[in-house]
Amino acid sequence: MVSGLIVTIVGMSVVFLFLTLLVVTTTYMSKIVLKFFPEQEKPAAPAVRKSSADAEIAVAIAAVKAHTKS
Amino acid sequence: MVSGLIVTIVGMSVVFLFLTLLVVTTTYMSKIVLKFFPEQEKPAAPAVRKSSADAEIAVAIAAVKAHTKS
Amino acid sequence: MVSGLIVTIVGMSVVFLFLTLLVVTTTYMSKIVLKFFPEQEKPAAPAVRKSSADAEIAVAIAAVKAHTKS
Amino acid sequence: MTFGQTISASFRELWLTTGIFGFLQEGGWGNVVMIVVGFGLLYLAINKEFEPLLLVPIGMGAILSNIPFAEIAAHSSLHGEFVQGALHLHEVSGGFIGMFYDFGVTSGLFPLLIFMGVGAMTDFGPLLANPKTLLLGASAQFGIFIALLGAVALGEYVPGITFNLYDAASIGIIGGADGPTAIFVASRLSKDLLGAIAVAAYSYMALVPIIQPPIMRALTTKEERQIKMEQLRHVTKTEKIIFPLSVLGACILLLPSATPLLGALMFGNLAKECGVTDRLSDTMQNALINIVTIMLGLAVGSKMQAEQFLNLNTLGILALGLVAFCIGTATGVLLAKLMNKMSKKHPINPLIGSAGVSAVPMAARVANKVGLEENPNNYLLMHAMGPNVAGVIGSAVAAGVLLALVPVLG
Amino acid sequence: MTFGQTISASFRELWLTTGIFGFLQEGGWGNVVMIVVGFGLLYLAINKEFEPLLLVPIGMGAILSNIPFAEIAAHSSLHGEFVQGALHLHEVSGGFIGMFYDFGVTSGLFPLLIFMGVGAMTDFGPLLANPKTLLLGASAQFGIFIALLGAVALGEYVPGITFNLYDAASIGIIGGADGPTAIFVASRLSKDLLGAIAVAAYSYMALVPIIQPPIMRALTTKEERQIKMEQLRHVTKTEKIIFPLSVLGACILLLPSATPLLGALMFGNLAKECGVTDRLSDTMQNALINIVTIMLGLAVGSKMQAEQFLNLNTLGILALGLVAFCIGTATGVLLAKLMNKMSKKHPINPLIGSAGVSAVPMAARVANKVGLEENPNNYLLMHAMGPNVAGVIGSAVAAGVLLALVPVLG
Amino acid sequence: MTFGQTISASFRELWLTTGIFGFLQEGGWGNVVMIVVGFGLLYLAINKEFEPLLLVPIGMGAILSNIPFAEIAAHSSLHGEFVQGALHLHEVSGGFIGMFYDFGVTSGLFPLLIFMGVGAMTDFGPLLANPKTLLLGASAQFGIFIALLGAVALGEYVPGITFNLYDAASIGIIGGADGPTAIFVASRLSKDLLGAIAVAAYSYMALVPIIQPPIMRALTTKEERQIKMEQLRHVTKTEKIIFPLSVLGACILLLPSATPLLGALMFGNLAKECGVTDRLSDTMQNALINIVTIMLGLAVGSKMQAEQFLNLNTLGILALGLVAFCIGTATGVLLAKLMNKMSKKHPINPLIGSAGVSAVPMAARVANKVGLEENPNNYLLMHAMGPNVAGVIGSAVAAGVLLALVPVLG
Ligand code: NA
Ligand code: NA
Ligand code: NA
Repeated sequence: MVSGLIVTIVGMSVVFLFLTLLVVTTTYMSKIVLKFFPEQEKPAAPAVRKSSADAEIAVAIAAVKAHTKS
Repeated sequence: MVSGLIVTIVGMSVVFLFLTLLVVTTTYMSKIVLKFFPEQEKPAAPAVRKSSADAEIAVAIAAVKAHTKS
Repeated sequence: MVSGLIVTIVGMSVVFLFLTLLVVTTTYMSKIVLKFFPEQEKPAAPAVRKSSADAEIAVAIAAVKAHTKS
Repeated sequence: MTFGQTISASFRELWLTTGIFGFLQEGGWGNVVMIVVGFGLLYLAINKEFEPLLLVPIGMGAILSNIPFAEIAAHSSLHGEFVQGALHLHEVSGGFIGMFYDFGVTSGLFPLLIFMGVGAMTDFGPLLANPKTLLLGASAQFGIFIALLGAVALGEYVPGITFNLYDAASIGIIGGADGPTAIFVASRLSKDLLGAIAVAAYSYMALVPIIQPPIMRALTTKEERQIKMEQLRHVTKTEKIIFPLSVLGACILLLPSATPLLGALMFGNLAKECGVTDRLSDTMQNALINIVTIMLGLAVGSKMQAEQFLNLNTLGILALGLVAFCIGTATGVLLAKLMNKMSKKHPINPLIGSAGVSAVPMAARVANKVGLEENPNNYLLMHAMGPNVAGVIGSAVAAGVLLALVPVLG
Repeated sequence: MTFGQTISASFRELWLTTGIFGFLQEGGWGNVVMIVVGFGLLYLAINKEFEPLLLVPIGMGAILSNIPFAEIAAHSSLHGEFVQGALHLHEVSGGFIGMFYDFGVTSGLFPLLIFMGVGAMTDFGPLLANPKTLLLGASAQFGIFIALLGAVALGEYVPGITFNLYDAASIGIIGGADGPTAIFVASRLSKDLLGAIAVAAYSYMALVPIIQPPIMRALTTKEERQIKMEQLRHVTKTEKIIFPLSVLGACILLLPSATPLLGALMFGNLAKECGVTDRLSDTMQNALINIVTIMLGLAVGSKMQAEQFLNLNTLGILALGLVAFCIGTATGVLLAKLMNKMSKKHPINPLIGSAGVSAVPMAARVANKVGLEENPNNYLLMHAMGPNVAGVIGSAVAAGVLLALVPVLG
Repeated sequence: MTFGQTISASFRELWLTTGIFGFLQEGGWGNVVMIVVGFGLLYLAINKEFEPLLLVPIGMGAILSNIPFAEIAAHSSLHGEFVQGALHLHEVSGGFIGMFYDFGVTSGLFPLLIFMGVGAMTDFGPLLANPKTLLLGASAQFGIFIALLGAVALGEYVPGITFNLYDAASIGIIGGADGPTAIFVASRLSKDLLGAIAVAAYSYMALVPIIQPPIMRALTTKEERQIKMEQLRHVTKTEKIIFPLSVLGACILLLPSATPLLGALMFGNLAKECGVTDRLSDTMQNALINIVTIMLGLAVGSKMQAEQFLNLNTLGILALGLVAFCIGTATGVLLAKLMNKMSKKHPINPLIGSAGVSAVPMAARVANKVGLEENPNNYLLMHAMGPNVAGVIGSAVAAGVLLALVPVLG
């Protein structure tokens, strides 16, 4: 019973400490990011292109196919 | 050779008994279902929505995205 | 050091021999194929149908569904 | 023996392998009960749509594993020659569900792969827009520890219930409302209870729309439920990339025992958010998580074997799991009320506190629905997603503490 | 040695690792033959489109496993330290196809996962609309047992052929016209014949359009082939959900030895029909079954190793497999004729009896095609799907009987 | 102890499990460094898009594996009872990344599955249209052997560097510019260096656009870079089907030690080209390769553990890997120049020689880009794809020689 109580007290303390720490770090992280790395006006471009390697493979293959089929 | 014959006789008997049993149970199952759980007139709705959890996730994410991007 | 040199000499020789052999066989293979198995004028058909088993399953299922839903 | 006698002897041999004969042996009734329970889970999953993605495989696992003589959940055996420093394999035997259990569950692998997929499906945006809601995800973990205390008490004072601290911790984690976390912790601390714990965790997650609303209404006033929250700000891609890394960093520094869970979650999330590994993120969210869900569900169901399941302990687990859910919901709501009272500038609708138990995204939807009942224009869904995903982090942290502390104290 | 001598010594060493050198050693000609057979399978799969999804991996497995010195099909070894109650792994070695075989085939895992996917692809609707066709799926299993008898006879009376009852049962199951069932049974009863049995099963399944029509025509009159069947009734979703569960229930009560196969099949089917686990059903039908098909095909091909394959037994298996297919087709058609005579109210076109051998959906298409030849407006496809999927159940039941009975009698 | 004392004792126990405490222990600084390196790899992968599909999992693997006390990369252990000829499993333990490493990397399985997927994504058409370019794929392998010589020299003459012939071969293969080949060879010959070798291989592959152009420009004249090549002829489907089989055939006859790699590659390619196994080819290219990429990346990253990584050897590997890349690029270009001089009829732009190092398709794109700088109408991409895929074959052949020869000589 005693060890159960200990786990409870220590456990909830750690949970709250840890998540409070995350609140603080996340808040500061966001501030820093928004200040120093504000999002560009047009973030559409990176959303369109998928993983670069894929894209390149696709390009290469498409080019090759287009050619060999002509 | 004898054991082969035994396996054959016992085996085909069981196969026919089992599938005959299935004929009977399936026939009765269908009768009961058609009598007590007839299909509703418009079963289109359930066909459209996929697994509910998925749908909810999709809704939630879509809502969030729609918002955070605005 | 000596074994390193040996590996290098033997290794590069084999790489060149092997790929030279491939140049030769590939060239002849292509010549034979182009002579005896020239591509038909309309190779579009096989590109459309996917793996035949799939297609058959799809056909069968579609037919069944079309029917049972009517 | 004549030929006719041999034939009838063969039929008798066959009769000795039937399920009916098996059920009539000692303990066979337990298998019947568990098979019925398995069919019951299928009914709930399919007809009531209670977490079907998990309960269909779990129910099927329970059915298949309780079939007499079929040995579908038999442990794996590796057959071969033992020589100095090696086992040369000839053959692997065992039931197919038993193999999933041995290689995927006892090792902790499957819950972690699920968490990877969950990470790849999670959007931490609402949490980043309102980081305070992390605290709601902390508060809702009270349910875990209250249930743990209850389990210790039951184990000490109720005859027929045998929970020790390891078991109590595994039972408590049901209150985390997070299936993979519960399975991961139970597989580490209390394997024998795994089946009952997993079933309780997923059942109550499925019952969230029934369990939570009365508690939410009882603890809040009409005015509180009508509170309108400020629109969430836009969150940049950079923040979304840095967040999983910073959570992982904090976890490395302070709580390594939670890093398998949070590491897998944040790896999946990073793969999704970084924008250059869409192939991997797509696979984590689809093929990989689905394959593992099938195997994990069957394996968890296979732990619903009569001898291990049909006893007072299981009843205790089901009761405590419900308690844990209710308390987690309540403490989530109560902290939200408190936060609302302390900071007047940014009003918080206390209903979103209930989403802190996790059960993503069901709990957030419930908060939204209860809110709409009072004010049809007050959409809380996005606001509730913050505490909802915070609850996942919160229960992983709680799991980390339990994994670190229980072996020392127990 | 001078440097030049060392160089040429190295080339000599390299020569000792070439395939040409390997083929010239004792028994090396067998590897050459099997590699040629492997290329032959690829030719049939690609050019003739004989079950390419299986024969391409099987052919490639046969080729790769017969390469001298490459050890691609070598059994796995687990290297590490043995301590009290545990093996601490350092390393796993073995050929990659050998690993697939050890972990996926000897354990029975891969055929069951395939069956899960097959279940998720199967529509039992036509069977439910006309349950009598289940009997056609029973009748077509005569092929299994006649071939079994033939194998016992060959084993007793033909020198050089060594079939015992275990082998005979595994050979007979080729007549089930169902690849995974054949592999599952052979991996349980007669591992050494696995390669030949799997190859025979898939080859004859691929040859269904050639093997069946003459038999079908010989056993039916023109009038019978022109019989038009009533349109199948609509089957409700509820029936489709209950059917897999009721088959599983019957199998639990009467034939637990068939529950791994039928349980996997019906789990997959339930996941498809229940409508709330589409994610899982999609994965079973695609990523999972494809991955397993690749690995299973390679592993089956790896059993086509010269020593085990190039003998009279293989010839016997190929001959008996063909016999089993022909007899199964014939008995399916004959029972359909009988049923047609007995019930005048609901006419049955005897051609659909041939679909009872399984080989889904090829056999149903063949029935359809032969029917169209006589009456261009008589589409039998849907009617033939009933016996076709019944044949899958029928051969799983036959497999269950064999798995239960042969170890007792053999 | 009072209750308060017990509580603070528990906090102290928890402190002993924190990462901070772990980092302060002996050798803990090394873990810090490697975690920072891991974050650095994530930065390069995400911000600079250096091979993100591999470097994100590798970076995450490096981070997770260096967390104190978390044991995420711990080797697997199989727990159970040893009886005559069998190990009856009860439990599998170990870190989840450790399991990927044990079962997928030490066995060589994962790189082969990746190669299967690469094969299913590769179009050998440009190579078939111009088979001479195979020689460029041979020439670019000089980098492998020069680096091997360098590694042997470093191992002999530089104190603190301990490379033997096995290590040297594994290091040299970095010059093959082919991740799975490098991992396969290193896992066979030199497991301890696996992490550094894989990281070097993928890093330099990512740096191809930076490393290659200066070398290409230095070795060619402006006129050479402007050479326009003839349009590639159309390649028939039959040629594309026969090509993988003929490469495999040659490899079987002459170099069985390369057949695991080339067999997997050509199996994947055949599945793609044969046109009747699209299901399998789709899965190889997507679900299967992605799942394996995730697991392989994490497992490779887990070999970046402080003790094994932070030493002079790693520096040597990074330096030699760069040398290998540069030399491979140079020898590729030089042979292309030579070929251009010898055959006036079919002009060859020497820039495409650089693509012979593999690094598909990046190196081909680089050749294309450098060509466009001189002549904006000269598209070399398709021409460079020939040597590019030839480079994959070339390094697999070189790997085969090393695997056959090094154990004899080392
Ligand atoms: Na939670
Ligand atoms: Na059958
Ligand atoms: Na290369």
